[in-house]
Amino acid sequence: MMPVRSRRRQIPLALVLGLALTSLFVVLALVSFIWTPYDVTKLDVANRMQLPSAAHWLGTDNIGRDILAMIMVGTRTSIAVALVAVGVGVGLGLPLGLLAASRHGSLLDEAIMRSNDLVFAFPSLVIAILITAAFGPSAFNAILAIGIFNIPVFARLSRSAALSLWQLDYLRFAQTAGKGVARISLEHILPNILNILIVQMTIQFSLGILAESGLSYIGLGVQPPTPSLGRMLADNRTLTALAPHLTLIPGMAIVLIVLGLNLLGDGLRDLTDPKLARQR
Amino acid sequence: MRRIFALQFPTRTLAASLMLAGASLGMAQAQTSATIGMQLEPPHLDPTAGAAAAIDEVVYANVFEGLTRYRSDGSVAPALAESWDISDDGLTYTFHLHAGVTFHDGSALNAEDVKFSLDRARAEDSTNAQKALFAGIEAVEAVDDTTVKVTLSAPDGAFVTKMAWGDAVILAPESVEQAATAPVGSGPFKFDRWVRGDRVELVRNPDYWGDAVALESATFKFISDPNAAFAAVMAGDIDAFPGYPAPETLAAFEADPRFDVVVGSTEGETILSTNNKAEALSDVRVREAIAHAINRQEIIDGAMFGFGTPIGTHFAPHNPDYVDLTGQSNYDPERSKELLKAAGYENGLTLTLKLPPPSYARRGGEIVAAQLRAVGIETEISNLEWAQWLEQVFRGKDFDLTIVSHTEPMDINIYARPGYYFQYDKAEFQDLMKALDVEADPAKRSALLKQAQKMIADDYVNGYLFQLARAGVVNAKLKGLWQNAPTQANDLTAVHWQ
Amino acid sequence: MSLLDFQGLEVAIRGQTILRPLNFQIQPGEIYGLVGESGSGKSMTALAAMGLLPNGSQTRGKIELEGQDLLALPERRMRNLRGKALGMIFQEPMTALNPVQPVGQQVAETLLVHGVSSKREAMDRAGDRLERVGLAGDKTGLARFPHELSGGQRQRVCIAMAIALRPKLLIADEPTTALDVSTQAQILELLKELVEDEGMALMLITHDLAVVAQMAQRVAVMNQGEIVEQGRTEDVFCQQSHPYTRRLFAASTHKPARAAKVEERPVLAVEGLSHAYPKTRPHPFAPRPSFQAVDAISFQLRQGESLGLVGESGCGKSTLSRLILGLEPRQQGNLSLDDQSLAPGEALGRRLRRSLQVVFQDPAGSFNPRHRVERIVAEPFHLLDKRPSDWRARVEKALLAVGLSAEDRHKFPHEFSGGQRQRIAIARALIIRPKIIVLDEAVSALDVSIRATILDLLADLQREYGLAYLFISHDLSVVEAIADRVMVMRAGQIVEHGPTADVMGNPQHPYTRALLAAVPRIPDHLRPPAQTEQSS
Amino acid sequence: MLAFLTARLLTMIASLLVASLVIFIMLDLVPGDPASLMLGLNATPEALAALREQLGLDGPWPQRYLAWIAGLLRGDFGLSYTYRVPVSGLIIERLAISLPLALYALGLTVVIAFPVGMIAAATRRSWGDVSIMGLTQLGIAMPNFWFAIQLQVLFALVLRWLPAGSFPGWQDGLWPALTALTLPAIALALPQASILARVMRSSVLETLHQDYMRSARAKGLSAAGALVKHGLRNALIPVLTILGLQFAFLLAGAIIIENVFYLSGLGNLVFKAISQRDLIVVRSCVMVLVFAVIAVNTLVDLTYGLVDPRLRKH
Repeated sequence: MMPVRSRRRQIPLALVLGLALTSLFVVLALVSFIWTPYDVTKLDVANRMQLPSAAHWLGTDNIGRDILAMIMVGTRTSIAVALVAVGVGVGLGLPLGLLAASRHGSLLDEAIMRSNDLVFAFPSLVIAILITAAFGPSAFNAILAIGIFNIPVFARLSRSAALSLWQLDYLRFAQTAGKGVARISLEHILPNILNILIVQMTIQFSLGILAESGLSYIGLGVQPPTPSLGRMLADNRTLTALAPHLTLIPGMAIVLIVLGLNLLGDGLRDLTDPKLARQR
Repeated sequence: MRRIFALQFPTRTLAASLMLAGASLGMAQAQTSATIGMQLEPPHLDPTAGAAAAIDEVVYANVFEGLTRYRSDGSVAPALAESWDISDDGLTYTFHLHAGVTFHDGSALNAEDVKFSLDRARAEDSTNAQKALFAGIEAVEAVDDTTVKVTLSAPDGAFVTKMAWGDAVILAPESVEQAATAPVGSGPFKFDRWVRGDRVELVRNPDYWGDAVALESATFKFISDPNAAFAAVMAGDIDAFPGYPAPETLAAFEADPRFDVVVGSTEGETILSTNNKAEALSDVRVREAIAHAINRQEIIDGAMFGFGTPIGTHFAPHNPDYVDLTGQSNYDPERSKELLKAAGYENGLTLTLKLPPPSYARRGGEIVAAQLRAVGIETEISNLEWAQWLEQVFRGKDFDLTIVSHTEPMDINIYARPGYYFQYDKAEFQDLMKALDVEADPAKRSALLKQAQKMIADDYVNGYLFQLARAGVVNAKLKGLWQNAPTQANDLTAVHWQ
Repeated sequence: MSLLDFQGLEVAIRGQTILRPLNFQIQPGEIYGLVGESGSGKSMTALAAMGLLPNGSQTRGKIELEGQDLLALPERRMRNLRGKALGMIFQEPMTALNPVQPVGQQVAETLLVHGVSSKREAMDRAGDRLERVGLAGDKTGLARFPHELSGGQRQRVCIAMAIALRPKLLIADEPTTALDVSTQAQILELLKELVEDEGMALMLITHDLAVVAQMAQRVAVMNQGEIVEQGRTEDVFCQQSHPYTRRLFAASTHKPARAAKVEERPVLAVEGLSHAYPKTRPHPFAPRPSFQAVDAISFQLRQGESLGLVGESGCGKSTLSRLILGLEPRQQGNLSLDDQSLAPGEALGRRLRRSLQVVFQDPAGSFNPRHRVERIVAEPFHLLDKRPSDWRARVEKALLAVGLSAEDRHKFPHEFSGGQRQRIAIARALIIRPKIIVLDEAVSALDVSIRATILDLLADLQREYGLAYLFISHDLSVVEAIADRVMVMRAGQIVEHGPTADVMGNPQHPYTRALLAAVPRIPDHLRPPAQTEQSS
Repeated sequence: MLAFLTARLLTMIASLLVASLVIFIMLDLVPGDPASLMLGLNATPEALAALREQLGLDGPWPQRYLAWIAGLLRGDFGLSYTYRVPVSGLIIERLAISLPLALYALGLTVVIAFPVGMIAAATRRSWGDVSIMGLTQLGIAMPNFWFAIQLQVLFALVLRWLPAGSFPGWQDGLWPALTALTLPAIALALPQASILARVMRSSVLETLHQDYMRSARAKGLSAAGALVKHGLRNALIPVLTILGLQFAFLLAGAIIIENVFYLSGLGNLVFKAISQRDLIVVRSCVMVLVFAVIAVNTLVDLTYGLVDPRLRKH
């Protein structure tokens, strides 16, 4: 005899954990607008590389800045960069994908998809380095470099999702009701692909945070004095063996944010797509 | 919070295990070769066709030799030229070369090669990065195989020193084409191979004309990432890292008996370069305000972890003619604020601060920015690569402030060039330098140099931060490397294992 | 002793009862029909016998195979019986085969799993079995992949797989539902032959009474997890002692009472309509070949009339419907709608579209799941210049007209059953009072009892509003029930066209004749006297 | 099949042409003069002009583009501005490190991801599955360079099991070369393996629900037998796509990892070349990387044909 399972729809554990972690960091980032334990630009060379203490909860970095304050503001920076980069990807990729799907099989569709493939074929990190080499390292260029590679992701995703919807009868009906392609895309397709878009957005968002940290690590991301989690790693990387907390703390912060977002994405997918939830 | 204290343990265990491992590592070492770490890889190996310090750091005194050479204390000694005579009017230098010197390919090095090298460097289409060194030469004549006569257009007290530069080494006309990729020189080491991006290998030149060297072979290994440099030295992959890029980790090496930490001076005056033609900065009060806003010791501690000597003018402190002017621009934020107020900037001032890649600039820049902010000057920092820095700052003069180390020796004369990137244009100073150029009397030269130092300090041309220290980590058993860096070189001629 | 004996079988999945105590026996060599509508539990019964119930199922009672209780067997021993003593084939031949393995191997695997022969021998026997089910059993036949076969051929492979070891019982779960009628007839014939030749028993699960009538010696009627009636086929069919059985019978032979007035004036006329699809090039520089999906079709649809269009899958009927609906630009041929003629390529304007609406097959895919019924039904108002101010009242009225309540307009489509959803679709098509409704397989996905009510509704609406229907279906019996005239389509062409009674009663074209012959019917001797009267 | 091959090949060539144009134009827009970088702070304008001419930096761009393409077709990638040696030699030298590293990491990825993904799928919703999936989430969330530094400190500096970096070359034998690449390969592979294991798991789960799995069970196969004999090959199709993308990523994306372990791979070459404005090297390297990605994608497409007979026809 097999055990009987309850039929109650469970809220995925991943969702709860992901939401908790994500909101923790979002709150940290938001609080940093009005309060940080210390001014992030305040140096205190005499008290540098301190271990966590009552005065500095997470210690101080190699030029004596408060690590907690830097984590708070750095989280804010990382989130902002990743958010805008995802925005760029969705803002351009989604319309392109919808357009391609609505003209499925046309030359336009082909052109959009081929250019997507082409962007995918370029090594993203190299292009990011080139962009910053051309225009100088800055938050804006980091966003640009990360955002460009988000465009084909969303274009492809929204195209394939929209294509499968275009097979459905209610879209055919909308056409017989005299509605144009643009209107159908907005009224019928967009709301129905929103859930997978949101899931992909959380994934790209977390990838954006990782990418920003990577770019900042090689000095091409957000510029000082604005703290970013990646630059904290870069600034203190030589001290990994000597004062491990200097890189462990920002490193763990990145891991936790990305983990939170990935879990959130997974949880959302399970919640919005019961078919997948059963399999997972 | 408790948890994070536990993170400290790896540090202690690390130090302990490193000590244990040290002994066995020393045993395994092949005692006739040495691996020297360098942060930057040379783009090519022809010192007469490029400015990159890394070229000289590999080939100077090892592969290539000039008529004269620097010694580690900064003095100039004979090299290929055994001796030289100077005519009374100071215009004609007659160099007497060592007899029997051969290039690595076996061909003889004679006066014709010297003439060729000097003529090539000063030719119209020369790509020599320091062409100015040769500007004063009017003619070069090979008198016989071992005698070269150089005629100058005007007396030049520093001519023998100029010939000691890496840019003035002697090459043979038949091998000059390959100097960039497979250099053929006359030095104690022969070029063996270059694994690009990784290392250059040299082997002993058995036919060397001078004193034989102890090392049979030497490898220069290029590691740009400071963290990787740390790991490589710690792991014993590198025997010596003379220009060690991570001063913050030197404490760990000092505590470890396997290593010696060598701190010497360099010719690198690290300055907060100021665009003297920029709107606000053309006002000497603003420049003085900046000077007083800077806490040099904090920068040295914060950016260089204590390695560096404060300077108050553009001159190396180890030079006998150095004048300590640091007191004139002491840390005095209150004075800064007054000066700014007087200049009309009591409500603040925003300046750009463009930083090239080295850590003294990047880290120092953050600290300088914080110090300036404390007196009411906001800075917009942008980190630039060297290429961008050259484009925007050096050539484009599109900057307010930048931090850079001027590593050429005795380069105070750059203040006499009105078109130089910091755009200091003062006739008196230019006259001073002209006088210096033609002055051969050491006492008078010294007086002129001191006057020049004071003049630029009085004008607060740039913010003078510190003399770049040359901190190196060396295997405790490896001896004979230079402590100081009067010129950019890793002279291996005296290096040996204990 | 019976071959398979269900003794009080009960199944619950995650606490929900699926099967109530079932008791029935299958004798060796007989064909036993299990008939019922969707959700009646007939597939679960089969899976229970195979020991393949989904995870989380609880069983009670016994299923004895020659006296051995299958439910009590450990999985290892059960595995030995599957494929060897019990074979099973499923409804979807398109997906029931591994797409990446040649069919020969898949058949041979049944033999190999049970270790009854070497690899070589297994392939030989797989060839024999494939030949036995009517497929080439030679080397090329064995090496073919499922995608190279038609649906009917794939079902034959499935059968070959199931009978490779000559099981004592073959369970066939809706084996022909996904197939065209002519293929269905062949597969049923094959199954019948196999039972006779191999001496095995067949448990035939189907929703189609006519199929059972033709095939089974004994039959059980299932409803909501229960067997409501069982016995010899003649007894069950003729006596119909249980009310559910009677309802099922009535529905499956139901003909709606139709009394619409057919006017002479055509509301839709099609003249020489043709359409070709491009195919992929055989090589990059070759000219692009094309496939003629619709080939010079002409017909007229008059006001108040029901015109049936029948054809098997791939005959071009859905392309035709797309062309008429303006979902695909017309390449050739004129379309005139409401006395206005449109040249090829000319699009239907909003005004013309008002007279033409559509109801599709899939009740699940017909609605935007995020819209409420109110918004769904109101969508065709887009064709008017402005949404009428009393649009809510009109939506309510349309819902009432199709037998739903006014309150239903606040619900979402997933809150309705399949039949109710089809009513919503009809309400939506009705709302702007079109002249024509295209019913594209509109009742094909529905159970017979629901289908009957929808057909009645359609007939009522036609009478009330004077609608013209273009009724597209693969199912001859449905078309027969509702259409005044019928067109038979094959390979893009109309092969026969005429009044329904003429075409059905006296088919001229050989294809029509073959088609009619293949449709399973309940023989007259299996009909109760009362029912014969009722249907005439 | 032949038609399919030629079509794929033509698409590939067209993509490469477009890519080359994009690369060329993009790099032409990058400011920074290699000549002035090489000659430094005190260079005279004449010296700069002389060097610029020597390097072939003058002339209209279409002419330079065509010259470049013509060179590429002949296998002549030009001379590096800074190193003054043929670019092709530089790239080949670097590929001798990057390619083995990428393959090593890819091998590790597969070796870890396949069994882990399958075990997780087979035991889905068990504690084993949940913890495996949790770990893969962690693996994905870690910045790989940060992870690399931790690995380096632990295994090279503290435990001294493996070298901290550098690559001795292949001439000293396989073993030293492999040990040198082990830490970087692990650092590269772990996040990728985490991704692949998740794909593997969901792909296997997807096939578990297919009708043919039920058919297989009805034949008498056990659940595990059906999974291995029928599920795996079908599950492999999405996995292959990801694997192709990952190989391309590993080849080009190792820049930061190469920095940490001071390996002079292809990424390192590009990175340095960009900062030195050795654009001829950058151009060719990017072209090689794009070629690799497109070639791998084409290869993956062709492999589909092997795995999935449905695609063989077209």
